[in-house]
Amino acid sequence: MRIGVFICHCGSNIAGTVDVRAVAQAAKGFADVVYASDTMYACSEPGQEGIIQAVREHNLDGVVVASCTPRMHEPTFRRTVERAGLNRYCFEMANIREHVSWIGKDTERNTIKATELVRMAVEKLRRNRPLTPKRFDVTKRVLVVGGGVAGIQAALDCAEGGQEVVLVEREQSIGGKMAKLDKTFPTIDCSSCVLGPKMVDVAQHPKITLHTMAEVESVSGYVGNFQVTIRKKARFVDWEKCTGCGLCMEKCPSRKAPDPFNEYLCTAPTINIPFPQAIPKKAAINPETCIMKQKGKCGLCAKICPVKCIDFDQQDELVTVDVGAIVVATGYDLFDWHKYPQYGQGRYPDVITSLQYERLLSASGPTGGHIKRPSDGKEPKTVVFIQCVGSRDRSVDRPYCSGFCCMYTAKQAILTKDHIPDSQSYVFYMDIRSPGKAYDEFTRRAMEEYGAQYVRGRVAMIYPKGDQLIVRGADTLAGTQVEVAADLVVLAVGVEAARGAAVLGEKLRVVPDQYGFFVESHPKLRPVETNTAGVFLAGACQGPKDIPASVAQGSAAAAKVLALLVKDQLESDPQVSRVTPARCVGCGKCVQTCPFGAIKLVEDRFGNPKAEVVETVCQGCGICTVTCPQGAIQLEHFTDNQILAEVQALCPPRIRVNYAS
Amino acid sequence: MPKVAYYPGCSGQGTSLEYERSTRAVCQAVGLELVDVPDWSCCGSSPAHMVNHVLSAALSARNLDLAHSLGMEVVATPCPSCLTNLRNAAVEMEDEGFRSKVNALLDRPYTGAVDPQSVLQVLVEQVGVDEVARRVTKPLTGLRVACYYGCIMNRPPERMRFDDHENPMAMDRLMEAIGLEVAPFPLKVECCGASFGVPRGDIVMRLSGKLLDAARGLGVDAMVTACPLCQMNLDLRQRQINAALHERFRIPVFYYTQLLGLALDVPRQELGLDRLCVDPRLALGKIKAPAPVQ
Amino acid sequence: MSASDSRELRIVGFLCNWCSYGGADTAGVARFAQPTDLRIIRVPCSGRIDPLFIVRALVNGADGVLVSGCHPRDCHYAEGNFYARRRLETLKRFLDATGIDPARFEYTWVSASEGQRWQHVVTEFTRRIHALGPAPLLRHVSDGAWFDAAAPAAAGPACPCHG
Amino acid sequence: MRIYDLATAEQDFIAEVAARSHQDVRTCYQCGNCTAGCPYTFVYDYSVSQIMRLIQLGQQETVLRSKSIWLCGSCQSCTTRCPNRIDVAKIMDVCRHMARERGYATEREVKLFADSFLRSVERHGRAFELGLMVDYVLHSGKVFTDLDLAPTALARRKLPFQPHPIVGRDQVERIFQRFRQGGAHA
Amino acid sequence: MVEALKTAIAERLADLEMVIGWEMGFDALHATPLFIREEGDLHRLTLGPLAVHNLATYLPGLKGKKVGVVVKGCDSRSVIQLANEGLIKREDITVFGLCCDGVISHRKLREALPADLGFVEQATWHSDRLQAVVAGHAVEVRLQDILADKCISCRYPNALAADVLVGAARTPAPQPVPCQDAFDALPQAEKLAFWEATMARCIRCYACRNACPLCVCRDHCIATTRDPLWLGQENSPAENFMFQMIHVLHLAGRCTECGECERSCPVDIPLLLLRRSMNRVTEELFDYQAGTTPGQTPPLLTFQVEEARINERGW
Repeated sequence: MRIGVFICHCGSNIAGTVDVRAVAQAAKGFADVVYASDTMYACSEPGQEGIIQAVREHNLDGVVVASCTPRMHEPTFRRTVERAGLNRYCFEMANIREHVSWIGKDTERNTIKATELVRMAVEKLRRNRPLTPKRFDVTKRVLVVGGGVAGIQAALDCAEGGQEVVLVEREQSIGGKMAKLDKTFPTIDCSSCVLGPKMVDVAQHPKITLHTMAEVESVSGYVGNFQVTIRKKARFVDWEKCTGCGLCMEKCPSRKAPDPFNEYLCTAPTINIPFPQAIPKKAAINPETCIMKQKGKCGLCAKICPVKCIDFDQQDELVTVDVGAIVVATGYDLFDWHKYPQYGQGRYPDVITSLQYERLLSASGPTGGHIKRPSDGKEPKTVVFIQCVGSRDRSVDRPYCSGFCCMYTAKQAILTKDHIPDSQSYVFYMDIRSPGKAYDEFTRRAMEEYGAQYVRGRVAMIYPKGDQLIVRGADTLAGTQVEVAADLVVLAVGVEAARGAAVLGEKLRVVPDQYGFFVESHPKLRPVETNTAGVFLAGACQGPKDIPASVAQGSAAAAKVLALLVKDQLESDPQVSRVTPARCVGCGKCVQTCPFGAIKLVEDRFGNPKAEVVETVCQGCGICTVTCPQGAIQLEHFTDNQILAEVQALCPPRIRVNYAS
Repeated sequence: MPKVAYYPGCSGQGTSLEYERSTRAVCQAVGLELVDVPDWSCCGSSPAHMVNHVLSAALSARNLDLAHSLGMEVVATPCPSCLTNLRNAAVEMEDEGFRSKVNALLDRPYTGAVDPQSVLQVLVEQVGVDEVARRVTKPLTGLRVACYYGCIMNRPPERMRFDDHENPMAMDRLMEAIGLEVAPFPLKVECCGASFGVPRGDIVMRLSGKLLDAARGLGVDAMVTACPLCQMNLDLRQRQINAALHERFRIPVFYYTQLLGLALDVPRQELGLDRLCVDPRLALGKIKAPAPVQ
Repeated sequence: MSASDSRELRIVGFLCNWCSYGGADTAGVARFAQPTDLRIIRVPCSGRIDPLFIVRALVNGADGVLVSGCHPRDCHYAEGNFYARRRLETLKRFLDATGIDPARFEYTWVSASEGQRWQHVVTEFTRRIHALGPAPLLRHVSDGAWFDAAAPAAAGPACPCHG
Repeated sequence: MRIYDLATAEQDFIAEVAARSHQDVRTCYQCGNCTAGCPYTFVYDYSVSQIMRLIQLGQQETVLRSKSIWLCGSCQSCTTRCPNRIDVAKIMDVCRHMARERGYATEREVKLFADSFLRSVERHGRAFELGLMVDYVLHSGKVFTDLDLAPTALARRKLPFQPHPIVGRDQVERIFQRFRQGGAHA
Repeated sequence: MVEALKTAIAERLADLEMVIGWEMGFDALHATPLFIREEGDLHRLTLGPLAVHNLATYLPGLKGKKVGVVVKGCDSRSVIQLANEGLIKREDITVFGLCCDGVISHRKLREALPADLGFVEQATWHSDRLQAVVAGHAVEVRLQDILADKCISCRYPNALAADVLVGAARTPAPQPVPCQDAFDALPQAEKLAFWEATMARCIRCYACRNACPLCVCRDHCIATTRDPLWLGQENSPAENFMFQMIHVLHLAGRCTECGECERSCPVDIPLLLLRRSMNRVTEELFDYQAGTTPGQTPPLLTFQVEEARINERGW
């Protein structure tokens, strides 16, 4: 082989603590290396041109670049060597930035380490084989999981882009958290007026198939060819027939069903449509509180239903769809504030969450848009808002900022004044985080125009006195303790990963971070991609996000999907397993362990069983390679010989006698 | 029959003698054997840990060592201040470096791992509320009380590992078990002013005054405590508080063991009800069962 | 830290591409200082790690071998780390019979977001290996002989009589 | 008001507080939760969060001269509720130790009461309440302390006239002796 | 016992291409495999303490043919394991199982005799005693003194999953193996020194591999291939040791402890020390003994999401 080695300075990122020239000089002495140099920015246009030129001038057939992590620029340099006329797999990278220059300051040691990593890459490259990808057909359909505003946006954009969309929502209606909000910041426009038309578009779009009260049961396959099974939960109403007239709701005698849409502030009829703008506007029965389901008699809804759509025997239904791409938009949940015992843990009915307060503010809410406190229905005159409940708090394992609580608290303080002009709001905050267009101005208005009293400090305890709640906090700007007697306390609870996200993540092979939010492929450059090809993220499932950011991400994910599905065929990664039939004894161990069913046993012309890899199904994990004792199945680009070469490069066998023999 | 080592604490020899004696009587009545730590000495209380943590731990460790020599795994004390000191010493001495510094002050190094607990914890966890209820012969119905736990019995929670640290319920449950009506006292763990009574009486006036005020707001007949210092601040100093705040509080402050003793019908002389400064007879008169009025 | 005060020892890491290699990158991006002894070999999945790679490294004189993959249930390939866990645990417990100190080999799980954890793992493992000191070595073949034999094998198609 | 020159932050002081309390004072982000819960704030000259801030700024003199560190009742409410899991009460304790060692005693009576208490323990092995009150009155000169309580307390036999000396009195005494000889530095 | 076996084989021989058993070998102290193709071969069949070979070793090579095989308890586990791994078809095999009292170790026998085995002039078994004349000396050796190590620790004296079981079932009475205990007691560094010294005498003849019933790679054993190239050909302790690591790790969760590797080693390397150590690990981790349960999946070819016996390694 004729190998060229290029050591990147990365400005001073690498050159600052690695003697890159010395590394290049040492590389010249490595086996098969005929050219080595250092370059300021290997990934830049001149850097890449330099590589191409060197390939041509020195007739290179393999290239090693020592620079940043291959997770960043391996695809870049593979394209570079391809442009230079080489097979893109005749290329290796040594990570001398993230793994060397950025984690140690000792130049001498770093230089030795970088040199060894280059030697390792060269030894691996010497055993590389040119690889050619296979092509396969793409299923032109996309699955969107989650029907909140991000999922709705992604679904609509994909459908407008001409792709078929299957939208799956766990709740009875799409709309997500946004549907529960009264108004939105910083414009104070009506949330359902903004979202409602989009929800209707989803229902009416010919390219969108909507499944609500449904969850993803299982996922198999790979980019371009996923098979998804969806569980549609029994709703005990035939939605083909239901017209959403609501007659059943009026007559249902069991009216104590929990009402999650109203954040459990009130109860709902057992057969229910969660809110007037629900999409689909269809009724469903809660079997837990249904007299018919529990005691076997009643059936009043069935009797009065004008279209006879009640079906008490309905079962869960499994639907299977083939899709080429998946958008995950499962949103978030609220922090469970009961982890703060000092806020009463539910003993005080007038301590509520911000989302409950939204329902009190909303005209479609349980109080018809009049602020009435839960304990006695009185209109509160003094309302205390406490921010950062479950945000920026290590003691409850939520050290991150939830991002939008400052804004919605300001909005709620404004709306409180709007609803009750003689009220006074107090907002306990730690810092006001309002970086966004017209955001900070909005919080200023809450203070200046609407007279909300902002107090910088946390609240240590809430306790009842008479029919009020004493809120004891700090005003660190005044440098002391403050107390205020409140009629209502609203906790600006933080954001956490949606319950169930972990289970879905396992099914989709999308990794959650330590707090349960899904990890994007690259924090800056691939914000909506995941490390599983064909699976994209939108909205707060990736981290706390407000509405504009969620919508933007929904559109971004849709753009990625459309760019993928516009192709009729995709190339499969050729870094897959390959069988040497002569070495295979047909024991089937590889077949047994392959998680993807990518290996099958076929008979050779003598009738002997032999393993065979389905290249488009193989994901390249290499479990099979380790399973096969005779090494008959090898993962291309990570063969035994390549990894052994790296081991030997790092640990050259040394002669040393330790024991008298 | 459960059995623990017992550390009475200095105040039990003086200001809170009635707490100490009623504790012994109640434990005997519910079948909890207390084995006295022989020749125990002062744990150092707050003054010691205000001076130095090693000194404080050493004063406690001498007693832990004596309890260890009894072969006991748990040493129980009625006093939260003693509990805090003993427990801090026990936990911090898990660190080898700290342990050796402490042992350097002692005649005999402490090598045991005795777990200090409050008598309240032992009663709730080893005897059980149900068992206490089962043994009640004279339920105290008709009396409404507020249970006040004091600031350090459950805090910090990582250290004390007993009951809820903002809304403890152990005493509430015991008092309910003997027939009392227990009001939801919101300031269960607020500080009463601790040992500032002597050097800075004004602090105790204000803090204990707040507690009495909250209790009065709930319309209770009496307060119940588990701490000698709290009891002294609320009871003995109630007159001082009234004077300082221009108030007219008249709320008797019982040790929970005194009320347990009444319900379990232990001999009256063990309960020392006559040692309370705010006269409890009016409150006790409300008890509907044959009233144990003196 | 103490590990960098003495001379470097040879520590080989096998990291899965999706989680732990990413975690090491994250640690680098965050500039979490680490001892320099470790050299990382990137593999797609901890399920690709043949326990014999680890033995090969140890027999060749590595002073320590560290394997890290995705947390159980988080494997990019769904099951790779489950197989790896069985293989690696078996090796770790078996090592004692070979006379190689099992403490010289460790495996753990680090996700792509756990840069701090990776720093901790590297620092602690390096500290452990330095506490153990250089590994005793078996007598070995001469340097270079292996490469001379290996390179031609990879260059062309394999010999027909040996498949 | 006092103006602090940020450059004069005493790093040694910050380090000493951190080392003696085993707490990382840098993790305090001044949310004020300690102050919010502290029942003693009304007698403080600096609130707890301000003490924490002054430690972060290395203002040794201000911290150790403050009244607050002497008036902390160690009620643990700050420690219990700190979102950053800082044992604030322990830091207050450590500041008190340092103030005592350096001869500051801004709240003289608080210090004297502690001294009287410990003298009593050293002498008898246990705290002898009447004796320590007498000792405190003698040292502080505050003759009228709690005199109004005496009739009630004495009538209810709350203050025995005799101490309860223990057999191992000398063992306790030796703990104090070794401590004074510098047997423990923590 | 041997007569009953002969009858059983005779009954089934017509349906089988061959039955593999033992016959007396080149001298009175060695048996050798016997391939019975017709009834006329049957009179040569022998059993007893000299029938040391694990005849299951031949089975993978005869895959696809209907054959019978005579197995001791230990050998029967190899048959089960091979079938569990799909390396033979169980339905093709007729298993003639024995209830076994143990076989001899030729190494121990050699050590018990005053001269090398070549000087044996005469040898006869009297129940559990061997009387022999060696280089003119008459000697008597008790079977229990020259019993193979694997027989000392044997947990399965009666053949498992046999189609025909010959003899009365023996009660297992496993005893600790002294040399294993001695090895286990060595400090770690001495274990390494022990292997270095031991591996120095390995001549890399691969007899251990060839004799192993579960080493089915044969020509493709990665110890002798260039792609993949795992092993240098130099005969050094390190490379020899590496070869044994390949062997033992490839047998992890598979080895049935038949002892053929150790028996066949011309330089007496105590390979069972490694095998037993590995089997102990797989048993304690997975509650698994290779070749004892037909249909069982070997532990390294499967997993549990929550492993009952593996603690997650926290840092």
